Amino acid sequence: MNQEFKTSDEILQFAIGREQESVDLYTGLSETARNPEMKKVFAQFANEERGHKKRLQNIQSSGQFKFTPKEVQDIKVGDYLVDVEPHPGMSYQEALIVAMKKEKTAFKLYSNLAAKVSNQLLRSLFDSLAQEESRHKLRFELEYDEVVLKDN
Amino acid sequence: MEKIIQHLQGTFDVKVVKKQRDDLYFVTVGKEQAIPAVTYLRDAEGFTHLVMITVADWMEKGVFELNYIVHNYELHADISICTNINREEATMHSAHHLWEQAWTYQRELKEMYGIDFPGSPRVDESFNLEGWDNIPPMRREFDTLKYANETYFPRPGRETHDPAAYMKQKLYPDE
Amino acid sequence: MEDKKIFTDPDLTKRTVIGPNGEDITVDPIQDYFCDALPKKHEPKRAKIFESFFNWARAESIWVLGFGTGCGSIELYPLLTPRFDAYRFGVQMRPTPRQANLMIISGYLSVKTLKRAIRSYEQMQNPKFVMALGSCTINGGMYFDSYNTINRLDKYMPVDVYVAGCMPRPEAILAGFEALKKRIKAGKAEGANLYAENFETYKKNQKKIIRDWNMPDYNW
Amino acid sequence: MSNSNNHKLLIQPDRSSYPQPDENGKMQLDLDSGKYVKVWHGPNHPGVTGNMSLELTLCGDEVVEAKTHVGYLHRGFEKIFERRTWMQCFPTVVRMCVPEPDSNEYNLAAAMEELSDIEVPEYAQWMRTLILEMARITNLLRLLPANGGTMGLGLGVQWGVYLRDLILDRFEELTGARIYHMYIIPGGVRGKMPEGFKERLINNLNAIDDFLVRFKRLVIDNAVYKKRAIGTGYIDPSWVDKFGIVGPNARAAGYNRDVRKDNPYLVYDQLDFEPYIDKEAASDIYSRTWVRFMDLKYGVEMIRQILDKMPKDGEILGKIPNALNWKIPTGQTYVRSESSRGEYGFFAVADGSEYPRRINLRGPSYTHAIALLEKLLVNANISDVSAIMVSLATCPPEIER
Amino acid sequence: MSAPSWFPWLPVHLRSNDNFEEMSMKIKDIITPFSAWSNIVKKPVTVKDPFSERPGADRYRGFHKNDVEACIGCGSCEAVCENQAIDLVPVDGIETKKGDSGLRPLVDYGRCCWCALCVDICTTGSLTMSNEYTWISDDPEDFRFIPGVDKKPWDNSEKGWTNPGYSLYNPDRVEMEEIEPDARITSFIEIVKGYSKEQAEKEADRCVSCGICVASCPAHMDIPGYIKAIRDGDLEKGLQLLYDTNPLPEICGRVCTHRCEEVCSVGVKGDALAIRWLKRYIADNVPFEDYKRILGLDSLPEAKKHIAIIGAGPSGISAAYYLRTMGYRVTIFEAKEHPGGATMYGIPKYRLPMDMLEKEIGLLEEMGVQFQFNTMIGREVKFDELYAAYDAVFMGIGFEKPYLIAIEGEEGPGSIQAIDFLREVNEGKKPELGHHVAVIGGGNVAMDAARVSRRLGAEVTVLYRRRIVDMPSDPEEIEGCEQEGIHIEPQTIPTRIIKDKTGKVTGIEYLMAEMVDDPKGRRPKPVPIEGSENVLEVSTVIGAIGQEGYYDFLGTDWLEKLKIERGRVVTNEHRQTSIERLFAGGDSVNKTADAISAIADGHTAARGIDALLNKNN
Repeated sequence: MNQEFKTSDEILQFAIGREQESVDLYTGLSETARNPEMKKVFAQFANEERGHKKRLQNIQSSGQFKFTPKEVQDIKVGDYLVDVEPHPGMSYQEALIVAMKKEKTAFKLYSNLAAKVSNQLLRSLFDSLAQEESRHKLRFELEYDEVVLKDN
Repeated sequence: MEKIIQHLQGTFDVKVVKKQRDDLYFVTVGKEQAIPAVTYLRDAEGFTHLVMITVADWMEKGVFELNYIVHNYELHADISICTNINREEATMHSAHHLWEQAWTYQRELKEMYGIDFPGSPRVDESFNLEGWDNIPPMRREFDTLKYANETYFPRPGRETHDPAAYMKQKLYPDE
Repeated sequence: MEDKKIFTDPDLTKRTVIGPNGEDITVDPIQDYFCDALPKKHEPKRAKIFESFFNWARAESIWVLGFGTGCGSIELYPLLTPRFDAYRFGVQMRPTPRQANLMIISGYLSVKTLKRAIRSYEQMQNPKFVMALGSCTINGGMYFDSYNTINRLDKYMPVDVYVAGCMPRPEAILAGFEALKKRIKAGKAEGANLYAENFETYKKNQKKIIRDWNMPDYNW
Repeated sequence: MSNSNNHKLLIQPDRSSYPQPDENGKMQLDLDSGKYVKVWHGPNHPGVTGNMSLELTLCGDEVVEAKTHVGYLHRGFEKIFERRTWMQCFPTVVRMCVPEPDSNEYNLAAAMEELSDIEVPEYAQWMRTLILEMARITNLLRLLPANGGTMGLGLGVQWGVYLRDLILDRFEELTGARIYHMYIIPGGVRGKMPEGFKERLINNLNAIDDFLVRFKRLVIDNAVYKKRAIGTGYIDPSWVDKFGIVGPNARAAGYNRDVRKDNPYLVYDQLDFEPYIDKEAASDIYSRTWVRFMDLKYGVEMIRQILDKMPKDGEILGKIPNALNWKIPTGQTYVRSESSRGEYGFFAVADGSEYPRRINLRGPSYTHAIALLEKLLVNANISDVSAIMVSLATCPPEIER
Repeated sequence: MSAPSWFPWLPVHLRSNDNFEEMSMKIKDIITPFSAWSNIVKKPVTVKDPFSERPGADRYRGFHKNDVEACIGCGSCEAVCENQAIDLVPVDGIETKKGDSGLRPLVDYGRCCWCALCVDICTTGSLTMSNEYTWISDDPEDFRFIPGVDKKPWDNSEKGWTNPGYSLYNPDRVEMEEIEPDARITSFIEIVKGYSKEQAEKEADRCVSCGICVASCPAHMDIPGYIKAIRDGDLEKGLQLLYDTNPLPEICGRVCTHRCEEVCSVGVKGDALAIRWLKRYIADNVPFEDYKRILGLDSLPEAKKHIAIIGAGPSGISAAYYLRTMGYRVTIFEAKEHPGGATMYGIPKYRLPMDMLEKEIGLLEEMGVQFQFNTMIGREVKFDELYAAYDAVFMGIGFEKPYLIAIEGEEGPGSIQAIDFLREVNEGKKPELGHHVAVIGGGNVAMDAARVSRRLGAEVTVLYRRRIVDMPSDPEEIEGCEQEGIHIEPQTIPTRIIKDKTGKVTGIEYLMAEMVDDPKGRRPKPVPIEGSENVLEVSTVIGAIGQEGYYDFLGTDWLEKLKIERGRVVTNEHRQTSIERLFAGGDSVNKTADAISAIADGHTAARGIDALLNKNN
């Protein structure tokens, strides 16, 4: 992803594209999943991503956004887990791992883009997106810690 | 003391001898034998001091267990002559001729338990209760709490909760 | 009822006598001994200023009837000795109800004592007060389930002051006297009038438990 | 010798016109003849040791017949005991006799410990003996001057009750309450001796010692007291067994009746003391006052002895089962202790449940106040009636419980 | 010397000489009483101001004080009071929760005799007495108050009767002898030997029968009832009380997580009652032949309707027992060949011996419950046939599928899952462990795995991500582990399982962690510290981090209808699932995931089924 970004509009457009990508990914997974409960779980992930997309869209339309640099807790649950490639018979644990990994990659992407770009406005935009992604990752990690690692 | 107990067993048909302490024996004899046994102890064995005449109400067995406790000041020991008398028509021979204070005990037992001691002086006079119209109060079938709640007015406004039942009603009412 | 027989003189029985102008007069000598009239309410009729002065005088000289009805009366001994000295508060023990204006019910009240207590209370003169010591007078205390002691004193005689304690200490009784004084000075200590007003309820409650009532309804 | 001529009045009244008892001692009185006056030496009378009334039939100023009426303080203790578990009886039993509550506590504790064989630790036994002795001198401090009080000499009572109050302060410090200490719990006692308690108690004992000296001068050597006390209320020594007289009244009649010596309990066998016996068995009010005086004197020395001999520290409560569900196996026993008025016994019956089947108190006044007093008052002067009653130290709550 | 007769004031009848000496009226006797006048010079002893100068002694038993926070409303003060002066009343602002009945004592000073037995018996030491003694009022209704709630002037006086050194009940627990730690490691015999008759009665005597434990027991057993039955020596009544709410007292007597002992009021100051061991004492000491007579199982009403139960775990057995007593015909379908579910295959034999299982489950066979072993739903029998053929179905399948540790190198021979490991051991096999085993996880399953592998001769280390205090397993289990030489490494996060070329596990790499508290206030979360790697040489890794449900056997169309949320079946208060005639219970439904909650679910479901079927016809 070495495409240079000049305007904030481009960046937002790119982010919305990525959100739409993950929405399609989850909706696909929810159709193929054999276990009905997993269907519901993926459907819920999907419309969570839609929420993110909608938020980016109204940032784009209103043109202004506020960015408060709040340090988001990172409990690094997902860092050492083995990657899982999505397959229809996934269990809830695997679904959470997939979601965590995806959010982590998105976070890494935005943070090194923010480092590369020079314009101050654009960097703060990228940082806010990165922060947004890390908050999603935290939500999945907390869920994993609560449900899967109950006894550990 | 064992010698005295043997004498007692020899002269009267002693049913049960229970040694509570080495200076306290409970000797159960028949109803007719009680007063003669006490007289024998007083005159022949030196048990000159009548400690008390008292009663234990065994409602389940339907008997009053009458106890004459006598004390010997030389041996510093007590013997209690116990005898079971029927609860319904409770009468007992009077012992007022043995000791001067015996009639007081018998008067109280008549009022409190309804045991009649024919011939005992002033046995029918009221001892503790004035104008009592109920059954003798110390009998076990007399329920003192019920009587107190009916006769004297307990102050209203008191109700308690059992912790277990209250927690059930609060935390898991329908289970 | 055999006690009554001993008291009465042979010639005390009711009899009818022919009067001077020929009509019959029934003579009941017993009336000479007992008066059956019921107590009346005596409203304080003096002017306010005088009345408060009288109340002050009554409050400062409380004469207690020396009748220890219950176990609390053993704590009245120290009040008479120099150590707690109730005399400096104007409190003094009097042997007869005629000269007393405060009756201390010092704990539980058995039926037999209640009869004597009622009689003594009724013989006391009008501004009379009652102090109840201990928990037995409030709700039966330790003998709430006994067949011979009353549970609530206010059912049998009007009570002015309650002192808590299972046997209140001498200092608590002295504090009780202070509280009684305040109540008298405030003019609220109208126990006698209260007794006269609902005389029937008091008498009904008393007669419910004192069955051999061989004295007049109100002992003047 | 009959009681009347013993009353050494210089001029004996002419008794010929007075009714004489018939051959078996019964008085034949014709009450309707108007020669007699019936007087109630009633429950409300300063000269009475508690609520007990005497129905006196007087001929002139001499009592011809006396009947004791009790029941004014009857609370039905033995009935409410049957509704309380064994441990719940412990606070109830202390209310039985007001002037000396601790004998009740000890008797109940001893009965329960004997029936369910619990061993009381050494320190607790010493503390119990100390409490019983302190209770004895508390009651004697009220009773001894009362003898003078009934003859109008109230000053002794003022001194006595003041000193009694000092001892009550010590009780309050040690046990947490003034009169009803509830300290001797079945199984042991409820607290250790607070520091500084021993010194304060010894000061009080010294105060009592010089009270004794002053009291002897005030009452015992008092001419008026001697004149009235000597000779009145004479108990014939032969009556002691017939009426079951115990305690100081029997010791005044020359008999050695003291449970602490006869059947020693607690740690009395480790204490050396000698109960005072009136050798020439004068056995009248004066001699009984003497016996009580010496009791008080020896009582004070006994407490000093206990304070020296008792162990400094130790366990206060033995192994007792859970107080809420303490079941005592079936059995019955009679335990006794020496209260200031004589042998004070408990007859306790247990039927294996949590509730006592029967607890019956044998108080010394049961015989003194009714059978003995009614016999003593015959031919006594009306002014001596309350003196005789107080000299017998009757305490009505023991009689009717 | 005698007074001369000319004394003018001597009364006439005393004048004649002869009687005067007898009267010993000496001059000294007339003078000495005047010595009392010497008191005039003495200082008066009057107490100047009796109202403030004489406070109660340090130990004085005055008016009550109560520390309302410490008080748990257990009511033992009300039980000991002989005047019934104390009532337990609800207080607004104090809500009822587990371990606190929410009631507070109201003291009626129209009854109290200030004996302080309530202070001595108070299990939490919250009720004390101040040394205040003056309370005067002209209204008798005043003399009732809730100490600590109604503000009173003596609320903060320090002096007064506080809880003295002794206590009216025995706070220490009766010692239960167990096998020595070093003897335990060599065998699988049961560690806890059980109470003798005299020990049990002594322990049962400590109970103050307050009943606070009943609410925190998931099955709400009548614990004070059967402890009283032990005290009275009436074990038959005790057994009836047990079976009213719990058909597996032997199992619960050994492996229950005894939440009741955590809230036992005696345990606040002393040791809690050994409720679990007392329950076991009853079940051990009633001869099995009399069970049917005592529980009235001989004449059961027959064959109204027919119920199917999937899974013979504790919830299935409990549902079967109660349905059978209600008169239904019950068939249990069990996938494995022995009944018992997690209690059979999950719990090792040194905690729960085999004969206890057979004894209890054997009772069900005698009651006429048919068992069909080795019949897994979805394999031998289809769920839709079952649902159609039976009037109602109860599903108690528990959590079969273990969560993977999901770290690198987890697959392959060296690392196994704790549930499979424990099942093999219980089936009698002896899996090869090597010299050192690492167990990942901190729950009861992890503890069992560790202690079983210890018994198979291996060195054991337990790696747990959080602190020891967060470990969900029983404190006794952790203590048992330490006694048996198993050391526990808290705050360690496994990152990689190291294998040699042949694929054999040689070690496990883990990071240390530091605790970070959770924004929503839940348990603090361990966060790995970068660079704090260290390695532990182990021959086997056993994963025991948790299990999840496995419902695929129902088939997709039933799964559509069944509402599942985060791995657990959603049920209403009758344990009825979203499918009308299907009830569910046990680990797959409740959060607490232990035997007693499973039994409680079975009982609730049985009542739910009964209500449903009666409502229908």
